[in-house]
Amino acid sequence: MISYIFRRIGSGIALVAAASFIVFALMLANSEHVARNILGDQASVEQLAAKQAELGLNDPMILQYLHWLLGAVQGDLGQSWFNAESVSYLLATRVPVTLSIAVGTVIISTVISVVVGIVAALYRGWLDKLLQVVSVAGLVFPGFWLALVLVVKVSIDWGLVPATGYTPFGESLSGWLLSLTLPVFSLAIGAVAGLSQQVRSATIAVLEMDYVRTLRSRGLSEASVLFRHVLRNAAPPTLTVMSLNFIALMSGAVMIERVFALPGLGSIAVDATGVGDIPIVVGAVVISVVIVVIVNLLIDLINGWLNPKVRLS
Amino acid sequence: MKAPKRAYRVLALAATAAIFLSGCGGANDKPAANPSEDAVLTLASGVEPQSLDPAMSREAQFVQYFQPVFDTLIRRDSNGDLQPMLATKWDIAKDGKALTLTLREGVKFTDGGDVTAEAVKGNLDRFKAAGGPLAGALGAVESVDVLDPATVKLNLSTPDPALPYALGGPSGYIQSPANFDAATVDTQPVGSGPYELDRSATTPGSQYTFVKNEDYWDKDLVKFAKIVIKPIKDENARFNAVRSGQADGMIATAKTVKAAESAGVTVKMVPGDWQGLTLLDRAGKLSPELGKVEVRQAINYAIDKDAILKNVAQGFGKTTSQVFGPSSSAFVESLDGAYSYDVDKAKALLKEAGLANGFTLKMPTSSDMDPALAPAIKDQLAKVGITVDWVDIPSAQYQPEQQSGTYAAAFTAFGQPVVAWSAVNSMVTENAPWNVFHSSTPETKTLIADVLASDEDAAGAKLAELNKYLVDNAWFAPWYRIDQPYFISKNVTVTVQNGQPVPSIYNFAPAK
Amino acid sequence: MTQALEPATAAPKSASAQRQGLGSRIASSPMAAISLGVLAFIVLAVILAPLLTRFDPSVSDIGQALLGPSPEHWLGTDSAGRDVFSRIVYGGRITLGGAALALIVAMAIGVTTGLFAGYFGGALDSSVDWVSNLLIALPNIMILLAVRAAWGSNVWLSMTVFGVLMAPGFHRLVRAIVSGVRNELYVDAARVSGLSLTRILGRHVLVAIRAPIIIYAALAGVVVIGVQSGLDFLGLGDVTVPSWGTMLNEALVNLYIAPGLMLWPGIALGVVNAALIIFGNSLRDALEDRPRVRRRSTSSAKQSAKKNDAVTPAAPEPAAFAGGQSPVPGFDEVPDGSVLAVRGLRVGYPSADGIKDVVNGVSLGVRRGEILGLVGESGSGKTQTAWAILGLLPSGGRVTGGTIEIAGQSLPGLSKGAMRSMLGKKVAYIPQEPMSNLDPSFKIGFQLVEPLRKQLGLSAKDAKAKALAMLDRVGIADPQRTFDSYPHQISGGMAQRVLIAGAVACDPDVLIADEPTTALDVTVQAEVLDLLRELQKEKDMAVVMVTHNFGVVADLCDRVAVMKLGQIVEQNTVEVLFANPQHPYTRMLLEAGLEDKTPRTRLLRPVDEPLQEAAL
Amino acid sequence: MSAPLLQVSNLVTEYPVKGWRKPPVRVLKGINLDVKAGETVGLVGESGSGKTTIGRAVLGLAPVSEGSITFNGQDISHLSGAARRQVSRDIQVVFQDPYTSLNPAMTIADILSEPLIVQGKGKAEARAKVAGLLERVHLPADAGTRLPREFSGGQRQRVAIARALAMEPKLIVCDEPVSALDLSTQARVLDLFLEIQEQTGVAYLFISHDLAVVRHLSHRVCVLYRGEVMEMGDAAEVTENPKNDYTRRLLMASPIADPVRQRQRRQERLAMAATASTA
Repeated sequence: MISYIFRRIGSGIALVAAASFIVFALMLANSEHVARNILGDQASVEQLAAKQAELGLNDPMILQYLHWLLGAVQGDLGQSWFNAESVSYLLATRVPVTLSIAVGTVIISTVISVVVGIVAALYRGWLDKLLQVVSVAGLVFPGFWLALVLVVKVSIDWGLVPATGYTPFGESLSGWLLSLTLPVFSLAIGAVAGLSQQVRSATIAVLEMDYVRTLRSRGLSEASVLFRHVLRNAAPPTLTVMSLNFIALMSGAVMIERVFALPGLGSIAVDATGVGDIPIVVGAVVISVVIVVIVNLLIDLINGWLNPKVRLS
Repeated sequence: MKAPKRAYRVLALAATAAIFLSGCGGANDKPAANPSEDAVLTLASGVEPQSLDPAMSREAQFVQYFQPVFDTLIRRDSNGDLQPMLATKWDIAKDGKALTLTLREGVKFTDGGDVTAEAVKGNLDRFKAAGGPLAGALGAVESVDVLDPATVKLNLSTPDPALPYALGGPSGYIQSPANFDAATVDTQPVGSGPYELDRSATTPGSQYTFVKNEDYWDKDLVKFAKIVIKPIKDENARFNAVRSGQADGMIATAKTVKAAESAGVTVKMVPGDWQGLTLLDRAGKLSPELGKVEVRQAINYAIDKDAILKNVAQGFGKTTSQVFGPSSSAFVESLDGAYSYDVDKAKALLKEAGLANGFTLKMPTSSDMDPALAPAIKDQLAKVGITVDWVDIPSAQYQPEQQSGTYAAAFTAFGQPVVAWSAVNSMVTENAPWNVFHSSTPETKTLIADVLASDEDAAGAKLAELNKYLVDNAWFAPWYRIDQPYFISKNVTVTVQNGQPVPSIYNFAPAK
Repeated sequence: MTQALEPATAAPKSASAQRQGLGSRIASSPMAAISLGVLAFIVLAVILAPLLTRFDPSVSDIGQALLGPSPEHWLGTDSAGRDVFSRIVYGGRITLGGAALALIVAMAIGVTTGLFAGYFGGALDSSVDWVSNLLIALPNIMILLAVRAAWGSNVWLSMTVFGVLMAPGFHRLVRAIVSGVRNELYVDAARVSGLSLTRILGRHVLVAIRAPIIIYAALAGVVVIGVQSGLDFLGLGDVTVPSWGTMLNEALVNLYIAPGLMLWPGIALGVVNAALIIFGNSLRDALEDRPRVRRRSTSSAKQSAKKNDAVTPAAPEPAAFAGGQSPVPGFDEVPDGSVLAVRGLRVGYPSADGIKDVVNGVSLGVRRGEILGLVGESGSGKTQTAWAILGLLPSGGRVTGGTIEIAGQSLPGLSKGAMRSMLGKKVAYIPQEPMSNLDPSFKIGFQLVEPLRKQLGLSAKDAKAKALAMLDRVGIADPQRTFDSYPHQISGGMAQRVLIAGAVACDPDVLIADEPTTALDVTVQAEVLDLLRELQKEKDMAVVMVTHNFGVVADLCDRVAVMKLGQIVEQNTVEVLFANPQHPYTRMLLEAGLEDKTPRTRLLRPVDEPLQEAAL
Repeated sequence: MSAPLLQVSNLVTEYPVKGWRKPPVRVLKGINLDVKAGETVGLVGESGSGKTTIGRAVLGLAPVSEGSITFNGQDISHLSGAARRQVSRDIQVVFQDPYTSLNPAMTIADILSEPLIVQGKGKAEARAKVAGLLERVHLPADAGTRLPREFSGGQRQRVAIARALAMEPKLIVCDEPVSALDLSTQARVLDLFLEIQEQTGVAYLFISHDLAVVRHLSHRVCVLYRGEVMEMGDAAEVTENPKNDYTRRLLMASPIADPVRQRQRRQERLAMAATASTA
């Protein structure tokens, strides 16, 4: 078990190194305007050259990467080129936002999907069809479109929740919840569509298992069969979808972040990629890969716990 | 939408349960007890500062992040006229090669230090040496002398008519010299301004909080207990913030004005950018066709400015053919109409230039441009025989690409500085950053020299002459000056700032 | 953009589910056919754009901006005075073409690597897996933007890159199926036939993954379109080409002066997305929801044919003797004092032509201390009868007639709760295949204790003691160890003992044993039969023993009923029936046995043979 | 006496176990057996005895770790690629599970003609041969146009037999070919095996867990237990008077379809078990 975790962490570190190198190389492929972007349109040619040299952009690519790597292994992700803050600090302010959205979306969509999926699996028939139609509808409307509509109705017309911005958890619990409500909801609708189908399929598959009949033959209540046995066995594939949803949200929520002006990882990464803030981009990639590796490891451990047959030795 | 509103709310409340109850009272329905005592000004900004170090600061929208903390040497009032601030008096030497500032006495930095001539010199020297975005603003300053604790003298290598105005902006921000070498110089600014940055309530990229400086020397400039600035890049999100009462002010575009008015948001207008094409390669280095004055004039005639003004700028603006604004001394009213939409004339001019069959012009475009602009320009230039080849540039690279010498012409939007020289220095002089191909003619050289040699009054005439020359020779193809909208909520009042797209901090006041 | 795709969602349960041509499967699902038709129509319209539109999508006339729909501009004009209809049609070329490109790239890479990694496994598999983990972990949007920053805005380039980023999805899907198919016997058969590797991969393996790939591609298409138009919408695409995303971006800029611009590109995206999703879902449903012939693992193949009647009946094995002979008198006798009495039982399943009965008026009865054998071949309805007695018919199936009485309690019409309280206590069940009848996720002890607490109301401690005692009683050497084991940690014979312990734990009056020894080795079978005999004596239970094995009947049963096509054709005591079978079917079954036959001689008269089986 | 058609000598098969330095699992522990031309050798044993592995090793589907397999004088233990494909002309297989041994997506005709085409027969020739094959296994000629799912288990097994016959092999490995079939169907398929052997003189390596089936079909029988040969000899001898304890246990454990004799057998078995446990 311990050695398995260590092996996974080792492989995760290799992933981070490879990912950071790929992104570094991509970003350096067009770094000619970085100095101009930093100094603005009024800067002189000399100023630009000085800046270029200062950032080390004249060094060979591999040297720049190694320089970054040297810092990174010591826990120093460097300094943003476009912001006076350290990369670690900037990302540290962003990660809670993105995690709040991603975790919130995953939780909400999972709760809804489990209910919807199980109801559909149990009752089939027209109810099943209806739920399928609803879940298809959830995918038809892009999340950002939904968000645009929701913000006008719910925030502006009805004034129920804030229209923009993020309130940190530490500042106000209710503020935090309120600021997440709409973004999470607009993301969750799309996620529910896919996930509820998954739960439905998995539940149907488990319900058809022989052992379910045998458990029922022992007089177990339907609730016990469903919530203890069926759910647990249907969980692993569902968890995998959840983790993929989560991974997608690490940078994929950027449109929603834009609509709600949420200072998340996605929007800082998009902005940084645009202007060429390499330390931020690479840092953001490192953070999200690390989170992905951790999430995958957790999911695998949970799956192992749920399914003793694949339990890792 | 009116009748069922209540029903919606009830339904929504019932459906969304208790968590909303605690947070329901927004900023909008809470009347401020005593506006001047604990009023909060919340601004939604379209930009985010890279650093709070004055040496790294920029003009325009960025000033709102610096003005709370830093006093400038000279203050630009809302008309753009210069008023005393840290400097009570400024004198320009007869030959224009020196500027002497007399400093206000008894002003203290928030860290307790005094604002002295030494401190001012330190700031000016540092600003020039740091190589920040606007280091060029002090390009003419050769050295700074401290004449006495309250007097500094700036020695110039060449006259700089824009210098006093510049000292009302970033190059005039004075921070505490104790902060020069601090590790936190970028993040924890220390000045003598009306507010101080509250770092604990500040998150880069999301919120900057400034609290009142209790000991500020000019109580009239401190109208709020707190100023919060939120960088929100997306205009819709900014608009939503203002509409829902989460922000009191925002920069906007013409296309949102109607919606703002119907949402009960106050719309203010200030003369803004001139927009149009900059014919960068008037020397014909990259595109020989643009080297011909007839071609550049043809481009000026070919664009239906009224149609674009109406559709893109929603009619908020005025068509023009010159790059200088009405408040600058170079402005010549008659030049606004120098080129009117005339396809035949444009065709004739092209024929004259030997380009009856037209030519192809490669220009950059990006998503920052209004989506209607590129097709409209392509369409209108096509009508006179010029084929536009648009190259999509990621928006962050758009401006650097324009300045990189890859394109002979580009769509541009430039501010119209109150001081004409600033525009000249930015676009016309041989090494101006926006004179990408370093175009220069004997006429421009002479006129520029004349401007610098003249005193303030005479310079105006020379600048107008230069303006006329640029229009006649079609260095640019301006279409119109826009009116820049700024939205404010009911909680505040504001006076727009001439020559600046967003109002200065001093211009805001709590609504009575 | 935030949709993640999981191969498992799209993949059918097994490759062997694919027993039908792809085309016919699509045709058989109206939803799939309609959505495919809509997609084809849109693709055709987009390809034929120049014929359908009168305007160049990028030629503008700013004087004609934001016009409403008119005979000239069917959908009006946009903010630059361009014709919205032609932009929609031409925009489809970019949006759909880009999506198609990404999918093709993703498929080309993912299917190839999945095919080889799945087939060969080993180091190739693990290295490809590492790369695919890398691609999954990379934040897609950032990579696309970095590529755009590095090489400029180009929808084809970015969609190619996105295709690479999406390849792991296809890789995993294909790999999972192929590594399953690799072990399919027909692939082994192909290898033995001397087929080359490429031929095996191309003809046998690829065919199995075709439908899942199409389903996955349809859903992946939605994601690609979402990402592409999302990026365009944010202004992160190429603004010089018309796409539905750039149209949305334009609409966003003009949100407050011309909100209607959102409409058409929104509808176009919605229709395509809906068509893709519905196509994918209905194709998947067509794969999953068909009456399924269960897939068997190699080890459990022995009982596979018998299992056929455990499922909604497929075509039953044609009886060797044509029906028509009436049942032997006494076939429907229910002995007096039967603790289980079934009279005229009918079980039906919905089919295309209404309810189809698979059990057709079965009557039987068992007294306390008696064992009734219920014998028949696959499709005879014996298992359906057993399940009907337990009230545990699979979904769709129901009792359509007749009565069931257990210990004086009449079952059909009993409430669910009352039925549940009967189960385990009055009537219990021993299933056929031990391994698949234990929940793999729970320890054996838990699975025994749970019903004891529920049905007997025992405390946790008492229930555990009782469970351990039961394990000991069924002959398990180390009860505590088995109690603490997971099902996969014990042997099949042991698992069957556990299931027997579970069934008799609450001292039921009636025990329904559905082929309890079929999956076991013959030596284990003998032991389990011994155990059943002892327990039956000890607890004085009435037992219904469902089996196809006359040897088992002879060993264990007091009476025997022979079932054929949902009916009992003959019923008698074992001694009489074996000595003097009356019904031709019974005789045929006994004759087909190998006992007392001269080795290496024909078992059946050859004359009538081809005729019967040829009747497909 | 002529050399046997198939000679398995000291066959050992091991599978690697996942994990660092774990010893491999030894599934076959030195198997010796032979099959003569035209002969049926029955392999009987319970699950885990290794009987299927022997068949797969002969077919080249399982690794030969030690020992050798000789066919027709040629060592085929480690053939691969083209050489193996050459041998496949002579060694064919009928698998256990009629539901998964036929590719569900191919028509019967395609399934049957595929190996022929691979071996270089023309399309028309292959098609013609398919009709003959179907006839030989007593399936109607129009069966070729259908898909496997349209057939019952017994019919599919006939198709599988036809496929094996297509190559006119000298040896067919029959891996539990009737264990998934109903009793009556099993009887017909067993008859078919016999009939084909009479007609073609093919040899069978017949693998089954059912002693009765093996006895009925085989000339000689080989009893396996945990990867080792317990007993090998004449079919009647081994199945009626087993010398080996395990074989005897196996024999006694399988119930007879006759209540009276089965009661006897049960008594004997219980008595035997009692002596075994006291011994």
